Amino acid sequence: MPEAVREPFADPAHQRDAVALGMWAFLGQEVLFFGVLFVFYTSLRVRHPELFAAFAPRLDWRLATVMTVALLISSFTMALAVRFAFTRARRSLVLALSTTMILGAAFLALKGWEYAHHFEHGETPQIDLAGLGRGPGLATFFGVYFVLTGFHALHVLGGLGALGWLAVAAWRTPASDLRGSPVMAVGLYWHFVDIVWLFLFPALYLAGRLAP
Amino acid sequence: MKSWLTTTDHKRIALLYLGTMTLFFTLGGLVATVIRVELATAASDLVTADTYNRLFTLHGVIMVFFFLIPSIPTFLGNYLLPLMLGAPDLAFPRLNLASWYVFVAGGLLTLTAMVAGGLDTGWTFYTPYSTTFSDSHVILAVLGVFLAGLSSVFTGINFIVTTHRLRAPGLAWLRLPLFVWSLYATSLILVLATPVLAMTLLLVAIERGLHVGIFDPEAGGSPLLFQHFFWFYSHPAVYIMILPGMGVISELVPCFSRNRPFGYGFVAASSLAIAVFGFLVWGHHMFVAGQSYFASVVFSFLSFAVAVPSGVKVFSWLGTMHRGSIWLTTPMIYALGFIALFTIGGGTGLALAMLAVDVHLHDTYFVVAHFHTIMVGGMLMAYLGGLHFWWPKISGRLYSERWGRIAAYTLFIGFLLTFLPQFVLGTQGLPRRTASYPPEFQFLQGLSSAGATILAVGYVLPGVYLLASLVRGRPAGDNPWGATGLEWCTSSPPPPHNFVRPPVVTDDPYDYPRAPQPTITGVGDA
Amino acid sequence: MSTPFELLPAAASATSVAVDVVVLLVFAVIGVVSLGVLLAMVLFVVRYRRRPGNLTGRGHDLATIRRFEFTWCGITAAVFLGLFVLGALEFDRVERVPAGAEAVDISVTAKRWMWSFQHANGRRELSRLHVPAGRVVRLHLTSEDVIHSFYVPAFRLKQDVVPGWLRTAWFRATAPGTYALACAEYCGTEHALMRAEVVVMEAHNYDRWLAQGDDGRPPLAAAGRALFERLDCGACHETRLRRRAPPLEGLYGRAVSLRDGSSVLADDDYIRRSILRPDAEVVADYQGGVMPTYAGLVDDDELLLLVAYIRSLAHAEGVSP
Amino acid sequence: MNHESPAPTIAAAFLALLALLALTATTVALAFLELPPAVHVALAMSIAAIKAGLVVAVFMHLMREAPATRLVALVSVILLSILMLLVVVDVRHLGGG
Ligand code: HEA
Ligand code: HEA
Ligand code: HEC
Ligand code: CUA
Ligand SMILES: [Cu+2]
Repeated sequence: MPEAVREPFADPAHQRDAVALGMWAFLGQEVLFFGVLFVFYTSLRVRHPELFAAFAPRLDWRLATVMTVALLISSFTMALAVRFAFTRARRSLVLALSTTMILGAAFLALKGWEYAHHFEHGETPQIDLAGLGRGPGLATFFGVYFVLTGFHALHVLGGLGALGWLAVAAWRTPASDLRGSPVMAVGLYWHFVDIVWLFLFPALYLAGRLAP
Repeated sequence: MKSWLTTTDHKRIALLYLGTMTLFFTLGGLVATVIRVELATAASDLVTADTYNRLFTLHGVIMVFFFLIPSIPTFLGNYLLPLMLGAPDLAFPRLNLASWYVFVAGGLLTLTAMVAGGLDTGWTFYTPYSTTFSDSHVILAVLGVFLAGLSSVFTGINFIVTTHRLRAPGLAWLRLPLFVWSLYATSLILVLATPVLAMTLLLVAIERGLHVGIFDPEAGGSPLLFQHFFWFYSHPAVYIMILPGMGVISELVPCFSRNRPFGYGFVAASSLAIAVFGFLVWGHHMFVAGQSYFASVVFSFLSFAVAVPSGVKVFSWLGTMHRGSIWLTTPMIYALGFIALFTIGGGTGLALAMLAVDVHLHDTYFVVAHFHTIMVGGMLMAYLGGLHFWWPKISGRLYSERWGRIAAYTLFIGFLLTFLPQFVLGTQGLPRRTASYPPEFQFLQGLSSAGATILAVGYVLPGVYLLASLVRGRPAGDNPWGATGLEWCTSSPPPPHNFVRPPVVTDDPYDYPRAPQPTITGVGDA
Repeated sequence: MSTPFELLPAAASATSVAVDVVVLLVFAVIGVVSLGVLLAMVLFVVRYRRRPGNLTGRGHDLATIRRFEFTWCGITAAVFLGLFVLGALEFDRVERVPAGAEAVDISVTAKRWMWSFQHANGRRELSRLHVPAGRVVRLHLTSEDVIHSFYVPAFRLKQDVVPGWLRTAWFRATAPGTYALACAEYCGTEHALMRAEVVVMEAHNYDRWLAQGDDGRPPLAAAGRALFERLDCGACHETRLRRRAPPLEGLYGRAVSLRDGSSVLADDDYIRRSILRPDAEVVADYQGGVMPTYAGLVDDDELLLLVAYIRSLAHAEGVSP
Repeated sequence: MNHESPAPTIAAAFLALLALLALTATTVALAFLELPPAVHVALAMSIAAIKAGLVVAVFMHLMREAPATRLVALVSVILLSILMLLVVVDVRHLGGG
């Protein structure tokens, strides 16, 4: 991020604008990437509502609410980070980025804890390959659960990596050389990942109460 | 060597792609040759049925994901887009290089799968065969294709941003070359359809590797859901394959008719319309798969809707030739071949889009013939046409026009002989993907194999005389064809940052009546 | 070796001639359009060839272009609409399974890489299917492993067989003879060899064949009934206990209203689903969670029997609602 | 040089955060009410959509971006809706998808 404007662009505003467009195009493809998972979820929910009624109550909505709050706050601090990057407030930028990272890491830690808990209770997505006429059941529900939250968690992990890289770079860069575009790009990504969770939360954790 | 592997110059990256894809095409073509030899006789005598299944899968996967989808965009598009826009490079040059590396990595993974024992699912990866029953290397191959998709997404984003943000002063949207319009439409599909395939393939890998029941009917999943996802990508993907080709033809026909495009606005808009409507027709691959009756009717209807803009293109090309000054050079012969074969291929697509007809023809050789007519007869002709058209710009040399024509006619004849019989085979009811077949189909299959031999010769020829031109060809000059467009205003080959002085555009595109006359002599019929 | 010039295989079902007309029509349209395009190109290349005196094109004015483009769009759209309607109408005839009781019901099981058939009276056969000419044959198709596709070119009939689903298809053969049945969906190593024969016989011959091949196996519906009794489905579905469970008489082929307000057609697949996942679609006025799932207790073949039995109740008499 | 920040002011961001937290509380609370399932799903998904809209508009400053950028975002959402719609219709009709 400390480099000057990259070659094909004339000035930073031009570049920022291009980065924003590029990043939104990337997020557009992420929408469809996660979209597949949501269509998969919906299709299963329509055909087998009973699975959601039966197994969603096994998910801990309290924990998930805490995680939601953590992500929301991290989005807030991320927005601040972008602001600080553009106003070249270096210390605040590093602080905001670190807070975002801590919240994101907390989310992942809780998620890991939750996963461990499910595995302990045999709530795993693996289907029994040998069994004949297994039929949909616990494994089906936890299949959706793990696949959806797993892809989300991987994205959070990727976001954390990018944030770490930004924070280190900001730390090393003199304030006058700070550039907003990279922070903005990572910020957009982070907010997007947050949005995915905003849908996953009711879809999975509250579904047990929502289902008939 | 190192300067090539770390280059961020779009022109060099384009050539890296050209080299890589030529290798893939040769591999895919050699496999096709083995397929055709096997099919020359009714029994499966050359290779076993298992090997045959691996061969057509390899052929389909390589040709689609590692050749035809990236072909024109990553080679001609990469090379020409900044030139046509008057820009020094793509918006994100390093991303461009990264996408080549990702592409190569994907190719290597897929090839590893092939070497390790192959893949036998067909290029469609239908579940539950791919997830549960196949004992071939599905996961490796799927990850390879996933990477190829990622590379497509990067390229698409790069093109979109470049087209929006890096046009030369004065280059308004309605002054863009039609090739740029088609690349833009292609990029939209690349960015918005590819992720669906990417996720779907990852789900297949997860289901197979971790035994999570996603598409498995036994566990409440649905194989049809997989098909919905697959075709949601793969139908738009066929427009990824054809749109850039149409863009090339829209450059060639005006140039060699010395006419303005007939209905510039219609052609540009039809590219976008194809891209948008192309997203709405995927279910026409599932008419007999058990999708709902209602869905089938809707998808059939929309498939016809998407054909209207394709018709506009064909009509406009003809209109451009009308009252023109037609100069029958090698690129133009390819363009004419494209128009003829695209019409046949597209028309047979319409036959397949008719519900009752598809019930009979689905998954027969008719389908094989339909898509080869568009993809080989259409798109490959466009690719070769574009290659010949811009070769003087890229290499700075002229190739042998005489050999160019011989190759073009050879290809055309070889093509017809290979794939016309397959239409008949399909109509007679021969299912595809079979190593052996009842003897009554022997004659036509033999004809098809004979044609494939001619086709193969036709493909080897350009490789020879184009390479020879690098050594012995005459210098081409900046604008040998007397074409319009910013790429012809700079030297051949262009300097590192494309233009010595950034160009400013003041005119509408394709002002052929006033374009410079060609500098090539002794070519064509002038 | 049959001649290569026979474009379509001999038409042998009630729908195939009409399909052929549509096929030939669209081929003709494609032919005419393609030839037209080809001719236009040849004509232009000759007429407007580049030569001294014709070194630049003469173009068209915008108004002409616009008029022609719109006209062209209109014409193609009209032709396309016509083709679509033709295809869809005929599809309706091909797809919609006639519900009449006099149909011959045959259960078809696809597995890698063979077809097995079960007739109403329990007679089974492998890789060869006997059917009567002139009667509606209703097929009930399941797969034990991957997706296969039931394809009889002479009947212009194709239906994918998807594991986990029970599909239906129908035909009415017109002429006695032997016709090829192929698997059209790629299904692995011996996909190419997954072929069978459909032997169409005169109806009375078929009846005789069916009776004579009766190897003492109970008819499908009877076997289904026995299974029904063994599983004690009647504990709830017996007519007089109707308050616990919906009656199964007259169910097949009827629209069923569900608890959530929607309605579904009680076809093969619905009955299959009702047995395997009773709580996924709960019948209006009844409770979910009452009927146990039979997934894992009955296999694909047994499901076909139960479905056959419930199908046999489609026109059962004497049941007041 | 142009240093203008596209990001929201601290005050705006904070307000958005409060609204998001309030909506989260609402959606959790609603989940405990006795309502027909369809209403539940509709409520929960609408609230999620409103929250997403807030994030997009405030944190991601989409409204301040160029028209092309907004269009790209819109198109992706429309496409996803189409995929969702047609697949669900298919599932409802035949248990197909
Ligand atoms: C580049 C690739 C490409 C392109 C452009 C197309 C274009 C079209 N395709 Fe094709 N198709 C494939 C590649 C392609 N297809 C592949 C690979 C498969 C098989 C996949 C597999 O199963 O492995 C396939 C399969 C396929 C099927 C499924 C067949 C089956 O499995 O049963 C269908 C059915 O509707 C179909 C329809 C169409 C239609 C309507 C078009 C239209 O877009 C065509 C429109 C163009 C024209 C119509 C010509 C120009 C128009 C005019 C000149 C106007 C006047 C014309 C008339 C009045 C006829 N295609
Ligand atoms: C872009 C796509 C593309 C291209 C270009 C081709 C090109 C060709 N294809 Fe392919 N094909 C597919 C895409 C493509 N195909 C797909 C998607 C399938 C479906 C797979 C599936 O069912 O899963 C398929 C399936 C398919 C089948 C059906 C298999 C079956 O269903 O059983 C057949 C059979 O004839 C075939 C033949 C050919 C032939 C003869 C060519 C020829 O045009 C190839 C000609 C090229 C060469 C011969 C190579 C040229 C040689 C050189 C450059 C130098 C080499 C040197 C020497 C020979 C000395 N293809
Ligand atoms: C314990 C009671 C019980 C048993 C045993 C039982 N069912 Fe049911 N069945 C029900 C109830 C209650 C319903 C209605 C609610 C529902 O749809 O789930 C029902 C619904 C059905 C339906 C759908 C009927 C309709 O009108 O749409 C079918 C088909 C069916 N059962 C078949 C069977 C078969 C076959 C068996 C035995 C293998 C069986 N049932 C055993 C209680 C039972
Ligand atoms: Cu069974 Cu192909
Ligand atoms: Cu398609």
